[in-house]
Amino acid sequence: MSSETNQPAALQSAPEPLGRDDLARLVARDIAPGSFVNLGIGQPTLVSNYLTAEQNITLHTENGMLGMGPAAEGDAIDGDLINAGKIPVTELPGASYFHHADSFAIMRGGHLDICVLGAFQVSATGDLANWHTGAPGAIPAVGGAMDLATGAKDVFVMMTLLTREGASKIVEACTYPLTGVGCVTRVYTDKAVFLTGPNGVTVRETFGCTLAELQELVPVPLTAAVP
Amino acid sequence: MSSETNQPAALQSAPEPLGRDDLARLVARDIAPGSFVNLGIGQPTLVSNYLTAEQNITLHTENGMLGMGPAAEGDAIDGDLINAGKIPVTELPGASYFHHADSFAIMRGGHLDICVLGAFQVSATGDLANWHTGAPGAIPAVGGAMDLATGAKDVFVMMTLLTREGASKIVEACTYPLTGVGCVTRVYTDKAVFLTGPNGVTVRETFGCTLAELQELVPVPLTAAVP
Amino acid sequence: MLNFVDTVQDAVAGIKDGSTVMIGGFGNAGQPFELIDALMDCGATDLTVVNNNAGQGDQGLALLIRKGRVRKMICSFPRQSDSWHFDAKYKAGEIELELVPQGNLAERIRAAGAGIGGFFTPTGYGTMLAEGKETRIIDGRGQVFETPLHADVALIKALTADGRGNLVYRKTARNFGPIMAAAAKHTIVQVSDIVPTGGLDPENVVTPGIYVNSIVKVA
Amino acid sequence: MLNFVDTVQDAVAGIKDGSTVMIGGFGNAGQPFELIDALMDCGATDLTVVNNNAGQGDQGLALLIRKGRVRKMICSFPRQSDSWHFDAKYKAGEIELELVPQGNLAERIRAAGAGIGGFFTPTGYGTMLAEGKETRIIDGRGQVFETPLHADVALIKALTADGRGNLVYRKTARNFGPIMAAAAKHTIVQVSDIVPTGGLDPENVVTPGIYVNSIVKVA
Repeated sequence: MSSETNQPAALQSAPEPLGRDDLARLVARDIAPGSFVNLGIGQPTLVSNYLTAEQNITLHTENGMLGMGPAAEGDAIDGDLINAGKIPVTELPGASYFHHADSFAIMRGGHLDICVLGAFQVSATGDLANWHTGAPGAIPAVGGAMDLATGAKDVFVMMTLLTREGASKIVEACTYPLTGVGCVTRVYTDKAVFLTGPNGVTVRETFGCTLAELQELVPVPLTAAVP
Repeated sequence: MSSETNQPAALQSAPEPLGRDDLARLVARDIAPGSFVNLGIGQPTLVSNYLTAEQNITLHTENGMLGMGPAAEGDAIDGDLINAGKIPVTELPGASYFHHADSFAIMRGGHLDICVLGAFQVSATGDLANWHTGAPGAIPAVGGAMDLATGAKDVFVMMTLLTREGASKIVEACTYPLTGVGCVTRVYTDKAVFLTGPNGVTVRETFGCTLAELQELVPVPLTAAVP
Repeated sequence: MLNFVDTVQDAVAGIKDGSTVMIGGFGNAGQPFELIDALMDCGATDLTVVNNNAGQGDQGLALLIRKGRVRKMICSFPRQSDSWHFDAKYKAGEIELELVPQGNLAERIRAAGAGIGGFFTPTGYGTMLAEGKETRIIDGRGQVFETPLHADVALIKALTADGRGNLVYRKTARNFGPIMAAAAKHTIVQVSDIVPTGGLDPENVVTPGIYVNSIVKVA
Repeated sequence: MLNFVDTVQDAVAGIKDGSTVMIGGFGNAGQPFELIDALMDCGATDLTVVNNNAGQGDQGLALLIRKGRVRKMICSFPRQSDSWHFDAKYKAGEIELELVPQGNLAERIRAAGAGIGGFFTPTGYGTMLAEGKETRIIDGRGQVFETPLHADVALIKALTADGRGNLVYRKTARNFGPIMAAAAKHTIVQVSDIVPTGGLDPENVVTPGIYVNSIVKVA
């Protein structure tokens, strides 16, 4: 395939790679109004900074709450009101509390519209590896990652496209231990937004590179997404 | 075996067969203080009339309540507050409401100390038949009977010993469709109290008959229970 | 997506022929009569209905059955003193019955909402209601494999909703409402009262709004 | 049988060596520190502990682990920035770890309380945490068979108990308390407040008293 046929003029939507905050802003903008969303620990938490009141998004935290508000500060800090990262948070009007089995029933029963997770690797068919390096001596810890990966209607990943060593985190098959099989639907990276699924990887937009340049970095076939 | 060896002097505890109310009084007296109890529809409901405040019994109704009080009368009748027999009831202090899955989790998880059920037949090993005659054309209806039979720590049956035709309802093997296998621990009848289990049937007390006379009526081997 | 609709007719308008419809209530407590009446008027037919019973007297689910809209009942206790409409249809061979022990019914509905693919339970083991089902012995007890019970639509009744669709119920009318709300693709709720968001204590919400799609206030 | 006891020492006195002990809490929220301290003082050892984590900092479960009382942890998230006592024991090979996805942990605890013999779930399918486990394809999805998680004792923290042992919790400190109370043979609860029977609204009770054995008020 020539890069011409692969690169509609509109595909490159930013002249430079996106920073973490710009990426979070983009993810936030892509969340449909009225959605119920779980934001994973770490980079995905940034997304909450860019959700607007008009979007009317309800945030879920797996330790037993819908309607989670921003991080708590000062006198609002309450040890009984924390998020899945064990950070003190606040409660919005219309919130609800429930126990752990009920909370995970929300996740596992397919009721969350979107979860946003970090990742070590995502495969061409949407396999996710984000919980364990598998290194000898590493202490594994999984938390709710597997439940989110298999339970949410859409699983968005946020990550840099490349490791510090320059290897693509989008791979033909994950070498790290899997979190879930074929579960990721969309990958937001500093260089591009990828759509993943049973038919392989398509590119929705690129940031500071052409599709051909992106293809140089990523070891799986890329095509432009049909808008 | 001679009837002498089978009939300790103390076994006959009443000179006449017991009526329904006397039987209900006996069952009520046998329920340990502090127990959580489910009383089935029909004859078992009578037991509630004889529970004392000192016994501190908590009644469960499978349609979603612990702490059920007596039947409601007059202005206390509330269509939203009914028991499993769909009779309006009342709420005692310390009651709680829950949904159906949580209510049956109480039953199925082995948390009820005792349920008291009616029966068509009980087998020598404690099989219970109480939900369906199996007659051609009969419309079956099971409700919570199977959950109670398999879930409660002790399953007490209340019934007349004989059918209208004079046949024993304690049988070698049930001919009616089963409700549960090996679940009945005790059978209260007008003529005797039987203990059932994997080792067969023992008799705790008789009403208006000797053990030998009782044995004439019941087609499974009976022995006196060790007090 | 949550919608507050003005009439029960609007609430049920999207229900298609052939749908599986869960209807809350145990006897008449918690039964959403007005939504059922609207379902009757909207004409949807060939329905599979999940309810604990198969209708009482001459109202609600009983009428839906009498009018021949229900192809199949999934329930635990169809036969009652006043279940004459079901009884007649059943004896005429005009309605299918899947009889489920009440606890299995509740747990199967709960499993659907919770994403469970199936579970083993001692209830029903060794009985005719387990015939043809997979069984296994677990920790010395015979157990039966039961599957989740999903629905296209749930019609339930609650006491109060807030602006987020959070629900609370009243006494034993709670019964199947919370688990059916979670098991259906589209949950329609009739309530006695709607309060502004923030009007329900977050500690006391029984059904979180995530499980609710349409709310209609019924006087 | 429900007992109100005067001290945390009395509350935990019956816990035997080798017990499986569920401990409520997610991080520090809902963690019953005073009961854990009493468990430490009572000397029970060779414990299997079920908790979401494996202790934080230098208190509660972390100390119990440091003192070598815990033979095995069943948890979802042992490794944290301040899990140094667990980390050291694990690297020294002095503690066994059963790592369970958090939702499977919750559902297995719930299954024990609800009398479920086992269930299939998509969570973990195709991952190393499903290795050696039974799997099956249900409705096109790979699923893993998971078993109930029972305990001898649960130590949990609630906000308020009434005279019947009914409990309510506070915010996200509710977490594992309700399901652990149902899964353990003997449930011990520390509360901030005890009110007379009738002092909790029956609509708002989260854990019914049937699941509670011992209650101790902790100032």
